Amino acid sequence: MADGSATVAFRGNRVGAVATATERPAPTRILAPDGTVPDGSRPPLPVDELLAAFRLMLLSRRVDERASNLQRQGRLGTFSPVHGQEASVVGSARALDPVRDWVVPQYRELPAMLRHGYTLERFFLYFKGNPEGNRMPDGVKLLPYQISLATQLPHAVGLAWGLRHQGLDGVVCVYFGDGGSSEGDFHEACNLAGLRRAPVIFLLQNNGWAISTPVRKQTAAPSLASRAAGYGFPGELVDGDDFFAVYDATSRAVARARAGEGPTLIEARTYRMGPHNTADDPTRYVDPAELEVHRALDPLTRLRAFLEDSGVLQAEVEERMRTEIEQEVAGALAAAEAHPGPHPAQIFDHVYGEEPARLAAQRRALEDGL
Amino acid sequence: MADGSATVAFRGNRVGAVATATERPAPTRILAPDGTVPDGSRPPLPVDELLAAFRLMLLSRRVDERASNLQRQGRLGTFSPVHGQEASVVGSARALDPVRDWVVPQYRELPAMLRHGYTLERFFLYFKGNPEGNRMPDGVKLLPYQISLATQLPHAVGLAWGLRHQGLDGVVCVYFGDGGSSEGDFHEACNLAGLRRAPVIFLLQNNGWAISTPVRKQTAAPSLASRAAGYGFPGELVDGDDFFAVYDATSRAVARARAGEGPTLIEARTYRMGPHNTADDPTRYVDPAELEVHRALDPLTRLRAFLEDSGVLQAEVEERMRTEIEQEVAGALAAAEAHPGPHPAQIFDHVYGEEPARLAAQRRALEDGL
Amino acid sequence: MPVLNMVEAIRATLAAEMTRDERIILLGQDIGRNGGMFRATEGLQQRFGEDRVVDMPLAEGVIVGSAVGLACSGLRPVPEIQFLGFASQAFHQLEGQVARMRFRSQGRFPIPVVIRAPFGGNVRTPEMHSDAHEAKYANSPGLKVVMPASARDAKGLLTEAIRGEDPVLFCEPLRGYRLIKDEVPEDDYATQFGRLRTVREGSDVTLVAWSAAVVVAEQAAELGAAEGISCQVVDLRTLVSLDAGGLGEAVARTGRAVVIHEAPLTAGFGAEVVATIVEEAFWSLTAPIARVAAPDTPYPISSLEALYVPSAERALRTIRRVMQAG
Amino acid sequence: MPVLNMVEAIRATLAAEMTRDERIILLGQDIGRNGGMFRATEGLQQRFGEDRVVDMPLAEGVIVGSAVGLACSGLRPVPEIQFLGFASQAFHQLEGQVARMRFRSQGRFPIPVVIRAPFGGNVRTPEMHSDAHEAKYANSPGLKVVMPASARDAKGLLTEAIRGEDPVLFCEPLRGYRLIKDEVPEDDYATQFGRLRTVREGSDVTLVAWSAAVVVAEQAAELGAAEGISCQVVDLRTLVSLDAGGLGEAVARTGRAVVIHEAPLTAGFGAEVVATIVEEAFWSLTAPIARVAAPDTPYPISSLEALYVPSAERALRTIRRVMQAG
Ligand SMILES: Cc1ncc(C[n+]2csc(CCOP(=O)(O)OP(=O)(O)O)c2C)c(N)n1
Ligand SMILES: Cc1ncc(C[n+]2csc(CCOP(=O)(O)OP(=O)(O)O)c2C)c(N)n1
Ligand SMILES: [Mg+2]
Ligand SMILES: [Mg+2]
Repeated sequence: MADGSATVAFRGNRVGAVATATERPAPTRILAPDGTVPDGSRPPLPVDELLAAFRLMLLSRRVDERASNLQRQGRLGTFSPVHGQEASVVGSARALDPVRDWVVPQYRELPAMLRHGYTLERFFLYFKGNPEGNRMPDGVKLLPYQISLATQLPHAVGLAWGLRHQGLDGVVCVYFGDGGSSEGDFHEACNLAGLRRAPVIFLLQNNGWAISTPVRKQTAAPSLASRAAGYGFPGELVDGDDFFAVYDATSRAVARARAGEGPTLIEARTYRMGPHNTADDPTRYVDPAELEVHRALDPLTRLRAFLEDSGVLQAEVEERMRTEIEQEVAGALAAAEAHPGPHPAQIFDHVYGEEPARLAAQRRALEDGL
Repeated sequence: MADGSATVAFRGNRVGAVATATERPAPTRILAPDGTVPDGSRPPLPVDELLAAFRLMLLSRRVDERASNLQRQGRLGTFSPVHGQEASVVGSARALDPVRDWVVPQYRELPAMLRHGYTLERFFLYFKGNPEGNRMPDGVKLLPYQISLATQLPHAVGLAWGLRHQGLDGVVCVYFGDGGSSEGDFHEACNLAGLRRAPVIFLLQNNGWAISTPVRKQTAAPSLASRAAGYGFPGELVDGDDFFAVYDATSRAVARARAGEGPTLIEARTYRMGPHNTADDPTRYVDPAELEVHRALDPLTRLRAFLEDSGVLQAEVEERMRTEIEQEVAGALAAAEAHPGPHPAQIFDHVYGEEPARLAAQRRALEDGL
Repeated sequence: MPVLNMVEAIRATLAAEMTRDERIILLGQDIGRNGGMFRATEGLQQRFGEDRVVDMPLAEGVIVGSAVGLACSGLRPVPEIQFLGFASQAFHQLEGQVARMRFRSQGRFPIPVVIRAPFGGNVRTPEMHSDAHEAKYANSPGLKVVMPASARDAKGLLTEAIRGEDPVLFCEPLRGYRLIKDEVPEDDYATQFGRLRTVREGSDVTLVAWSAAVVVAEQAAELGAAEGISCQVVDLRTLVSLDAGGLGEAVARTGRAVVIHEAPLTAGFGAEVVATIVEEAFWSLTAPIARVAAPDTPYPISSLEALYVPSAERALRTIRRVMQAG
Repeated sequence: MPVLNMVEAIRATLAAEMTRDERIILLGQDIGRNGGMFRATEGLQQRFGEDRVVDMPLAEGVIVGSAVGLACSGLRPVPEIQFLGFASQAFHQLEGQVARMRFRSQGRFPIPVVIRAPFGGNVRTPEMHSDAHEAKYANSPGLKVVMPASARDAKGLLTEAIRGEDPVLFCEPLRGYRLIKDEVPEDDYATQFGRLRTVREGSDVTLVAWSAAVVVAEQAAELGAAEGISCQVVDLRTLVSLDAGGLGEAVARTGRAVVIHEAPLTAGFGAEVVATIVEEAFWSLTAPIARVAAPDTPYPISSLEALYVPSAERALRTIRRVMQAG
């Protein structure tokens, strides 16, 4: 050891311990982009379930169009379309049981909220600037829209933990995006969920964008699902434009959670086909060629092809659905537009359960000033 | 498809995509607890490096004892001993080049700071309540102590990125604990580091405890090193009581970072042998049997055994080191005690570069009041 | 009536409320086996089990954020933040979530969450442990901010907080945990928010304070008495809800006011007290209202903190000045 | 002199400073190709490259926190927080780190970081985008808080902020980005902090405001003039450093004061303004100082915001009341 300057490399049982992750894993897929099921398995869903799911996707697409038009006419505020993410949202939402499970939304999951008991009327109310639109109907297991990205993740974990604490068998599915996954709240929530084996599903919709920021500028991770390993629970990457893949992954996650096995992180890789919201101009930053690629993967077209091929969906059936949807949307809009609108003093309502004297005085002053 | 209610499970290319992590990986180890190198390789370090490292570990242990005594006598404030973590701190610090690399400490890494150019005198000053003790000597590449856990991680990433931006080849080594790894700052910092390929080493000392919280209540992750995969860079789990394993892992991380290959997360699994700090009473929560297990893995004893067996260290050499250390500590303490102590108006110094008028008035008022 | 110190009063109240209401669960760092840094939860995990006294990972954001979800599930969590300074890590969850979920959901999701957090100076803690951040939270509508200065009030106000429907930031004075001792009734009582407490009667000047600064105000009043200055001392107790009327009346009685607090001067809650007095009692003022606060610098290292935190002597100098004015 | 709106003035200043000083780099969400939500950084990435105009991941904490490290490395980062409300996610890095690193390191590490963040109401944004949080940062020693109300000042104050050695929270009025337009000198100038600007002379009452509320104050002054009330309007421009002396002098000239701001009343910065006026100009006051602020509720949904944000009409009612007092 006298000439300890030798430079041979160390050897140790290094191999098992080094975690590298450079391979980009392929998402789980059941339904091919052309609507076929390559491995020949028959997705085990009842026909009515398939039609209900398809209808909800159709409705979502239609609301996007309608609401975008209304926004342009100044009849509605800025909102964020679901366009392109219908399989991801509907596939996950329909794997939940609205009677006992909870949905914790971000702001781009309207069909999941509708499926859970939210109403289109409230949707229109909300985007017309009526706070009532963010009050979920009593008994409906839904938290309100969340504007502050990723802050709902700790809520979802607490909610799931609380259900379990009370011996309830509900599961919580919380939605967020590739952008939100960079926030510290994501990490803290996942870590706590792992510790408490909370019955929560982290439904990460990786739609390629956070406003104008592409996901490659959001993270160097080859997959976001891979992060689950660092919290001691499974993560799964699925093709988010494949209704079946999302439905299946969510169903398994629900089963795990219900059985007390804890959380799952699902990364649904999808694509935001529209603008970030109606105030955004994606032509400033989206490569049209990339958009074309994704247009060919449209989740709605894909599911339709499958349903038509399997004989579940006929042209007339879809036509009938469209007519119904049209009426539903028109009815909800009319109801929202007929709504008296918020009373000014509503600014003061629901701030506290027991209103401080100063706030009561401010309320009176406002009312006097009107 | 008419009776779509069949319940056969989906099949898909699920296998590659599901990330589960339940196996508890074994840390990389070079030096066995008895001081032998099982695979027979000769650690490639020069004798003087080995002796310097051993001496620094010895010094650290001695400062812990001295400072704990002084604290009990009321001559020093509350501080956090390194005891048990010497291999982890010294092994990593000595793999850095103080001329170009930076150390970003938490608060339990005194030997790393000393090696980088901090002085024992300042250490005593700081814990005697003199703010000068937290001013790193000019030119020394060290940030001050950080009390707010994990907040230094984003700083380290920014620092590393800034060095690279300016074409400098420095590497930043940032220290933090198993507790700190639960903070959102950890996640946000790692993610940014991966994106910018910042030359930073995240040196996570998993010492088993965050005050009274055992690591099993901190996270359900089988290893904290595994989290690196979720940020697109390597993570490595090493035996933190093995000087060589830590030194080696850090050296390789430095080489990677220097070569522009980006960050590394190193989890050094070690054990806090002493109290959290001098105000803490670990007998309230530490199982004595667990402590005994770790006493047998003492990093200092382990390195000493290796050095003695290899003929690098003789009893007289260690004796001489101890004498020198005793003098060094006594000298530093005497210098700190001879220090005039902070001037009251020092409260106002260094708050701003350009002092607001109101603050200047407050300064005058304080001086008048004295 | 038994004499308790503040930490004993808090511990006893937590135990009593947990016994009364199964929905209450405690969350925090080191609150279980270790009983909390200051023993506020000592013995509670043994008594109520690991499911109701939960050691949390080191992440303030999710300690507060998960409490929001626990509340939505029907529970009444009482999270502890180890030191108020570290509530900054949870600031977005506190001001944006805890405070607003009821409003956002138009009443569907009340958040009956009480966040306990100690703070305050002269206990030789490192940086950030002593910071007085109350003004930031008082400017966060939807939250209530409660700052007891006596053991009796600690019990009454904590009881009220826990039984109420609104989220409360409940700040406890570190230095007072053991030093503040007084008679605490054994019976069940809750102290209404929005009512200040007159700690000492006096006719020349009104000293306004909260939390540990009330003790400083009392000491200053003693010193003043020795010089023939008669100081009234009022303890605000709750910053939100603020007892604006009571404050105005108290100051109207003396015509002079001095506010004392531990936070830095600029935009500290003392400013709100002055503004409220101006609104409520302007015409009775016979001298400018003065503030005694920490300077506009970060909390300093231990050896300098005695100069930083307002002392009775410093308060007295200001009281003298106010008495000479006008 | 060219007339610019505020966002143009800010963009031009960023470009000029980046040209002058290579150490300046911009960080933020969507600031590159997209040019920022409000086009404040439009074209800058093309001009200065991706290394100096950096699109950041969606994590405010590390946008601010990495700026601390970048500053320690010798650079001068100018991070943008997309909306001031989301700076809450970075609150611990702002008040605990950006503000204190110089102090903690005893001068070794100055943090010349300018955090730009828009805020303010009546632009129909969703929750949290409009929140006026300035008081929380003004109560965070070590930070300076700057709030321009004109394009000319936006240039001068931003230049001063970027060239200075201290961390600055630079708040930009969302509604003013395009609506506020004025003459901006082309030459190189920096506007010193700590000096208020007299926007309008007047003799009956002094209106004190900052940021977009200055426009409201000016409108209220117009309305007042129509009724024969002569309003002086002052723009504080920088809350820290506060021009306490200038404020006292301005109010002393009229004897009456009304403060107008967008934040909720309780513990808003208006309280500090009142307290400062009391300290500086008490003897010249002929009526209680009044505050016109948002109510103590969270920022409401768009259809209600016009009632929430102080308007000229609301300010006028208060001005009348103050004129009738005394
Ligand atoms: C904490 C926070 N920071 C910034 C914003 C502004 N903002 C709104 S949406 C958005 C992008 C979100 O991207 P992602 O999470 O991927 O969701 P997506 O919009 O793609 O559904 C940003 C930056 C916000 N709402 N909250
Ligand atoms: C943000 C924050 N929260 C809480 C604390 C209080 N605290 C100080 S040390 C500590 C435990 C730290 O554990 P770890 O990160 O594992 O480091 P170790 O002490 O083991 O070296 C806690 C909770 C703090 N300093 N900062
Ligand atoms: Mg996205
Ligand atoms: Mg530890």
